[in-house]
Amino acid sequence: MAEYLAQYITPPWLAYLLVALVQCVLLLAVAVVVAGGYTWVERKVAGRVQDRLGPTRVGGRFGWLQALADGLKLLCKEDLVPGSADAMLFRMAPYISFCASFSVFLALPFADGWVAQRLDVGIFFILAVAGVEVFGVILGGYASGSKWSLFGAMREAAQVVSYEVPLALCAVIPVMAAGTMDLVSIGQMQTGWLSNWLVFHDPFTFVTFWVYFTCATASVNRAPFDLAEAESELVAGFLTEYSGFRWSIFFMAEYASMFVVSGLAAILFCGGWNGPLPITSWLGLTADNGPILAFLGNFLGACNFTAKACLGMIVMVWARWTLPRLRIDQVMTVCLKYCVPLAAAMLLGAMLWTYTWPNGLILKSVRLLPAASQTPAVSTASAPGAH
Amino acid sequence: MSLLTQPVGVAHYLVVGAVLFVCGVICMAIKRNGLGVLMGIELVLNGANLNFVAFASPFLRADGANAIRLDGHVIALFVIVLAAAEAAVALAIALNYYNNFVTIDVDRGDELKG
Amino acid sequence: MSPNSILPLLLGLAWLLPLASFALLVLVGPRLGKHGRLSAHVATTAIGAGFVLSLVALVVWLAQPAQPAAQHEAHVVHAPTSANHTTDAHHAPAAPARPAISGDWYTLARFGALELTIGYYIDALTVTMFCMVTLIATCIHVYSSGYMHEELHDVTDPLVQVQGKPLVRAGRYARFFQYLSLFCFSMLGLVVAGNIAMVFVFWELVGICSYFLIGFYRERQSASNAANKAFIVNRVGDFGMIVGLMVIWTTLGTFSFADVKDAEGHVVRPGIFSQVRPAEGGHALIVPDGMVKAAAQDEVAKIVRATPGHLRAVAAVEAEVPRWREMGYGYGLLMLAGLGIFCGCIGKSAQFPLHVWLPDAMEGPTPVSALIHAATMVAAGVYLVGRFYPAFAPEVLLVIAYVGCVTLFIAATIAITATDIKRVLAYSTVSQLGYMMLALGVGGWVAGLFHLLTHAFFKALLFLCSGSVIHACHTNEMPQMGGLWRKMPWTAWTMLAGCLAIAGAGVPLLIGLSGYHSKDAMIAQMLSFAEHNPLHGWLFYAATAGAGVTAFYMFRLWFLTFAGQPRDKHVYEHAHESPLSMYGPLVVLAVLAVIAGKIGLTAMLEQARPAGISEGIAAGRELPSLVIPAEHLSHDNSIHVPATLAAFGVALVGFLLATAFYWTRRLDPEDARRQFAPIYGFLWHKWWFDELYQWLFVRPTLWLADFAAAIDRQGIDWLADNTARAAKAVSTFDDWIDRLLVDGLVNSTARWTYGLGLRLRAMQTGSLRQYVMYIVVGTVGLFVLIVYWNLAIAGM
Amino acid sequence: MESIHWHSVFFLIMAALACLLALAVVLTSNVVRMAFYLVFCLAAVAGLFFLAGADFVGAMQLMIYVGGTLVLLVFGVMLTARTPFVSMRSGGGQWIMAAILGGALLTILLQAAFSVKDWAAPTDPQAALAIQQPTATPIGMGFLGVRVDRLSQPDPRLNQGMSGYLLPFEIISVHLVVVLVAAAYLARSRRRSSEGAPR
Repeated sequence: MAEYLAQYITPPWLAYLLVALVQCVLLLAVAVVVAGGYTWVERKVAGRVQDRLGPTRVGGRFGWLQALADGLKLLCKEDLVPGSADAMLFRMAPYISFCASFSVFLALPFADGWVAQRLDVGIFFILAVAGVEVFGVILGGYASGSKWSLFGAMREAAQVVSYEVPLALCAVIPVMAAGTMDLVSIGQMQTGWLSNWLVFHDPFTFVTFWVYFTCATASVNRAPFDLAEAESELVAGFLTEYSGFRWSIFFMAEYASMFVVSGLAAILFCGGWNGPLPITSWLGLTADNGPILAFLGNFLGACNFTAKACLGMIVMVWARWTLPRLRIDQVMTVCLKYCVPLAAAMLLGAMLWTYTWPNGLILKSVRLLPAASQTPAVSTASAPGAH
Repeated sequence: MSLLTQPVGVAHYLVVGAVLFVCGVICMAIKRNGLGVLMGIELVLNGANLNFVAFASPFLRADGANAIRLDGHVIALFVIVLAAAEAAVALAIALNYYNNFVTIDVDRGDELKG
Repeated sequence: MSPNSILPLLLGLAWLLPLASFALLVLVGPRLGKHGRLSAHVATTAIGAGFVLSLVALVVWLAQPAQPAAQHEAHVVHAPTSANHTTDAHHAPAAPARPAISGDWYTLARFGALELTIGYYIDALTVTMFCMVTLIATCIHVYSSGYMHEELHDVTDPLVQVQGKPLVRAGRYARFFQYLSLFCFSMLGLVVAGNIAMVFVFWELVGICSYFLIGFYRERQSASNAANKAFIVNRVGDFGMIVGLMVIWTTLGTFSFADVKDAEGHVVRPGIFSQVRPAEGGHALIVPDGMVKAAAQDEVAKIVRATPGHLRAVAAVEAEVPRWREMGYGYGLLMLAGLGIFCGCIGKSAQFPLHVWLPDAMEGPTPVSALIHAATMVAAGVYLVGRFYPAFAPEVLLVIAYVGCVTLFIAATIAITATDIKRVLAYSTVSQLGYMMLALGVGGWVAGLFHLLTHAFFKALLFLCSGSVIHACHTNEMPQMGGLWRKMPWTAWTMLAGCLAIAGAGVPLLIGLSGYHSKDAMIAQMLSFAEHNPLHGWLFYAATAGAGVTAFYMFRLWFLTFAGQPRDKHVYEHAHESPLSMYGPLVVLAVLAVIAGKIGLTAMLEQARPAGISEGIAAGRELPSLVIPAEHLSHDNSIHVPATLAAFGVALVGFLLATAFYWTRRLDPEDARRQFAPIYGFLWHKWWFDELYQWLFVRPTLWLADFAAAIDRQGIDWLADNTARAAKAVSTFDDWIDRLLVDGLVNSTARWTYGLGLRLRAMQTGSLRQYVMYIVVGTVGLFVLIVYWNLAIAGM
Repeated sequence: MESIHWHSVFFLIMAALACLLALAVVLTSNVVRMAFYLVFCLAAVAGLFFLAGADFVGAMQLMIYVGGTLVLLVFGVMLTARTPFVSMRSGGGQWIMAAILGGALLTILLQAAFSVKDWAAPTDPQAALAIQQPTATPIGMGFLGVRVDRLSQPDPRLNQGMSGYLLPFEIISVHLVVVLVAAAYLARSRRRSSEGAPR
């Protein structure tokens, strides 16, 4: 798109800048909307799970505008900094978290080519940057000068550093099956039927998917792994001293992270923007039929992807209101005694499987579309979003 | 400023690496906090890593064919990994130190001085 | 088991039991019972068991079946010609010829051909001696357990003054029995020994034991002097014995008495006896090949030089040996060997001129005197002469006879004047030993050893009786005694039996006490010898006269001690009969002293008679006229009857004189003493022997020692001192160099290193951050150095 | 007017960030802030890696350093700080000494950096803008023992050494395992042994 604009706008860097700004705003919007929407979704789901209604007043019968009202309320709150806090770090911490979460969106493809910056090591980048988020949490907890915060931060540090290991191991398995770390390529590989999804690539990836989702839940501090903000023990953990806008930024970061890990699960295991059925190819919405149709196809794909990610988030919410919180030692036990060995075993198994049947056992034979056999690397040059 | 219009070379990266390195050394030399010393070490390692990566790039130098290419990357990777291991061990040592001295001040650890 | 295997076992056990007792007493003696009282039981049990074992051995010996005459017994006298000996043979079991049992228990060491072994040589003589020694030793042990009871507690010795007060010392009861056990072990070892080297070893052990026992009261100057005297005088004799041993070893190549045989019975190496009296020559005395070759070594060298080839030279030499023997080569060596061995016997048996130690040895406790001077130690000399008899040349035998004769006369005369009761007995012993030597020297092998045995019994008896008297009177001096028979009848009557025995009392030609039989046999042999060698006839007369003197002094002793009126009331009042443990052995020994002549000892000894001497000994080379008659010739009535009558008569005269002097007091001893004052003085001073030796040997020796000491101090010490001083000076200089230069160098290096280390130590501040600084400084310095180095290279 | 060289611009931004944050690490005495500055310094260095075409290394830097190592460090800071925001100040003399030495070292390094002419800049101004080649796959192949980037080695003698990094990779893997086990052992609680009586 930037190259396209550069033909009309001088100097060319202005075009690049413009494009970058547009993409940033779009992504920011996604992140904020996702966060806002999900505060409402979470309340509604919680209400249903607990056999009550949830928000009903603001914005009509379903309380549509509850999230907006919450946001306004938070913006209006006084920005407090405790006297014993390290003021600079205290103020910086939420932004670090949010920056990290937001930066992840840079490499997250929403559809074929719909990605702010396509990276050769996309999955790797996402995992790396997502790991930085925890740094904000820790700093915030530490800088608050409160023991509840400090405890929460320490729990966060221990938990996240531990869960990064199985998470990365689980991410490696589909990467190995796909043969690339480029998320766009991975998504393209799963074009077609449901059977092309990597979660059905072999038994090991199937198991890995569940392990991945567990670890992802833990790494974004969602219940039942939300030890860092365990309100029944630590008041609110690292969030104790935060209020108003900074508090909401932490929350946005958390919801963004949830979206990212769910989206990552969708891309790595569940076909990304490719549906269970090859609807776009049935409708002819492919790059072969011109940019407009391709754009429409991609739009459908983006919706598909968002839906999958949201489904993942809803599952997380569901789990939160269903399962009791674990103790910290149980959290670590789940990670070190179950997830890590399981992930390692799956890695080994997937490796052997791939080594034994490099072209897949049965799934390849039932592929319906010749386009699916296209090598991923070729399509990178002409991404549909580039016109 | 010519730098805004001229391409940068290995030397520029080396300058940054040198600054990081020297900062790390000074950090090691004057921080009394043991973890500060560790951070100085990380800085030193990063300065060195920067040099490796710079030497690896064939586009940053006049004689691109002489770039060490992937070797630099691999060595940088090794350094990063070993730095992580070193950090783990150093942290363990620091914790033991703290258990024994009830402080992390490295100046207190001079019981074996001559 | 055959006697050949069981006899060594029995006798070896009997021999080693006292050693076990000794070892036990050495280790735990003083702790056995209160003050070591049980040590007496231990020692007595050991020697008593030895006696039982010896008796068993005797039974085994007598019961063994007759064997075909072997190398050793060529001629056995079965039919004594005299009536006396017919009766003897009646009592004695008719024992056929039996060879000696010889062998080795243990080989100590082997140096080339020299083999030192613990061996045994068992014949009838050995067995008899074992019985005799163990019996007497048992009696003496029992006796000692009573006699030495003073040693059970602290002893006050009035004879030793320490700072004006009598010495008080701890009792040595256990130690006494420990010595006794060792002594018995030594004596039995000597008797059982199978080779001359082992004999020598135990010979010396006996000597050292006698040294210990004579010096038992070592705090007394006289006792320690006597012990030293006994030991040193014995050394003189032993020197001769060593010479004899060297001659035997170098010429015969063996120490063993009997042939050394291998398992099949083949002779591996001929013993001394079979070399000197080979069986193929009818056991006639010949000079062994070894001695001939040794004496003719110049001739041998000539032949060897002239004959090429080792084997041929050996054959040539062997061929020449008979001719050389005819020429007389080697006879001197044979005589030298015999004289050497006899020298040892002179020392041990206190023969003239080495008799001086024995009377002084009376300083020891009386049981010791009995044991040493009656039964065992002095008997060892006679025993060795008897044992080594086959190897003595006739000339040597003549020397033995003369020495014995002189000894018996001198000792008998000295005994007349002695007043110390034990000294009288001591000289009597010397005299009797002279008798035995004389008898052996004139060919009376059985007679001499027979007298050895009987004398052992009655002399032990006499000594123990005297000990009993001394125990009762606390004095040795006979003039202070008298009339004691009323106070101590057991002692008196047993001692009378001993006196009668030694004097040779009996019914002439019919029966008598033990001394009568043995002395009778000896005198008869002397008469026989005198008839064959008129030149040496005075030996017989001296001996006969000696018999009279013997009777005189023995009864003088008895009368002075027991008969008449008490001369010292104080002594008499305190006298008392000894306990049963003391007079019990007296009775046993008295019985033996009475009957020992008739219990078959001669028959027993006849079994052991060395081969080749029963028919007399042929004349030697140096004294061709000398004839040593066969012993059985003396049993002929023509010799036996006159000898018996002469001896008995002379003894009777002696007895009557003693009676007249000391009992009936018809003659006044004082009168006689005045009348024969010079002779009395001469005898009283023991023929001036001690003084003579003092002048002849002791003084020059001391003078020589002083001279040597002076040379040592003036010359050698000066030399040594100055050498040492010079060495010290050199070493001082060395030390100075060492300290100044070497140590200085080392020390300064060390100090420098140490100082440097001290200074460098400050560098290790323990401050981590400072080390970082050092690293940076080092890096910068290195860089600068390299830059300048490059510049320098570029500049060049 | 020469066109702006965007690579240089981003380099300058990142380099300035890195240097300033490194200086901030040195100058601040609050250890938590040090960690904070260090994170961004290292992130800036990761950006420099991206700029130098080492995107895999850059991602690695972010993931391991920023996400792992520094979290560990902050963890350590939390465990060892007796009071919040602990600071241990060093004496002025030490600062001066360190500054002098650091200056000397920096001088040497800068002198070395500019001592080679070929290192100064590429001759072609557009060279740095060339399409970045992917590095993840070649690095992976290198770890497995195949040097795909050196298949056409101009010097045949060097071909023999082109066996890749399989062995170092394995060694470092094992090394990591050992180090982690050892670190866990070192840092473990000693409470059990101090209680005395076993079981």
